Amino acid sequence: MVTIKLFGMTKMLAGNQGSLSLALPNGRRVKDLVELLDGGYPQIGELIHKKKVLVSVNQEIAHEETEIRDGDEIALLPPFAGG
Amino acid sequence: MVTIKLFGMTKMLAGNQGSLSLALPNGRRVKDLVELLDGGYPQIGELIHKKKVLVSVNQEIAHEETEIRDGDEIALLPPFAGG
Amino acid sequence: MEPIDESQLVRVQRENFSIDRELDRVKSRSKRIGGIATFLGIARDRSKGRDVDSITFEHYEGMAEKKLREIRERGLKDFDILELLIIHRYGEITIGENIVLIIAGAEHRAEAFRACKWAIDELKQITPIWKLEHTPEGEVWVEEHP
Amino acid sequence: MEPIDESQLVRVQRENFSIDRELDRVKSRSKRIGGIATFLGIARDRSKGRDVDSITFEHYEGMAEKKLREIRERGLKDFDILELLIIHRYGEITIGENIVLIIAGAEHRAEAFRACKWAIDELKQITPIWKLEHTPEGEVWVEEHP
Repeated sequence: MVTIKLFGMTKMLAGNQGSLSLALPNGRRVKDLVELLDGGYPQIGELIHKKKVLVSVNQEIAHEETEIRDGDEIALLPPFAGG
Repeated sequence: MVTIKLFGMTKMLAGNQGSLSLALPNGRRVKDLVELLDGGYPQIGELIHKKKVLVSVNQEIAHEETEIRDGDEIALLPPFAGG
Repeated sequence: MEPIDESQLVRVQRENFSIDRELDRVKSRSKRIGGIATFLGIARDRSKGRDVDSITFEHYEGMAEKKLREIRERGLKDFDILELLIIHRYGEITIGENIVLIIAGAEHRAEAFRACKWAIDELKQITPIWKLEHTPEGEVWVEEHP
Repeated sequence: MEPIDESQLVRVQRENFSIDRELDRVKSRSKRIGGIATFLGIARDRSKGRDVDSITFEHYEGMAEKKLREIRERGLKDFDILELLIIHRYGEITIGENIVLIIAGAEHRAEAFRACKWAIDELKQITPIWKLEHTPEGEVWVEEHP
């Protein structure tokens, strides 16, 4: 299981949950996680494919091939709007 | 007679007077005033010729041909150093 | 350099801040500082043609602070400045209130301006902070960088 | 625009100023203000390789205020800003103290930065203010623009 932090519009699209818990069976790369999201949360998956939502692993922006290990801190980041 | 306000290094070069009173007999243009200063205060005159000191008439930068009338506010302005 | 708690120079906080107090913090870092450029972001009553009643900022706690620390460190390295302070607020902010403060202190003003402008541009690009605008028609998550 | 005494927006004064108070003055001019760029000039302890103990500013009363008003008016006309405040101090100023404050408030930050930077550059060029530096070796009238 991995826990994924949600913010802003991704939180809204997941029914206002602050985080998701997903079983990541094999592969354990960001692209595998995105495939799972495509199934359960297609709107979020689409935003990731369009690069509107970024995936972070341990507080750094990740790419498709970034590995995910137990205990990693994962988050889905909508477009930043600080300042 | 015209009264000329002095500031900074021009005040210092005139023996720390805050102003000068000079008789301007004829012509009554800035260049006539500068000629008078060349006689009485040659160091100030030189700074004016070198454009290091500017002459203002009624709070605007003047040029050689600017006319001077009774009651005009004249000043000798060393290089600005505000900010 | 006088001793100072460096964590005070980069903050994400709910409460408002005093610009005078933060300027004193920056000034206390070096007597060589001759020019200080500051950027203050304020909640506006209009955004892209919509009326706005108030704004709520959400941030990714931990990552937001980390990115702001990175901006401060890169700013100190890449510009000829003596200090760079960054504060961003979160939570609900009413119109006219302060949102973000950047202070860049340098010997000379040109570098202070350059670093300050760079820091706020960079903050908007890389800091995980989100803005929910409350308007008469409802709530909108703002996408500054579509 | 709320009513305000415009003479408060351009001042040459002996006393120090509070940046928070002056920012509030600018913010009160328009709820459209979203970005405020500020420049604060501070008395440094070194100048062109010399130690400096303190600084005395002298100004041409009347003309200095007139030139600062001109800068404010041209700034409001030439840049997309909502307010521009300019304060310069005179008299003796010790190291670390405030000398000059420029505040430019705009809807968007880029114009606030541009106007703020232009205003301090212009102030240095056209405002009749002079600086006497007190150093361990004596007093020097500074020539910023030889």
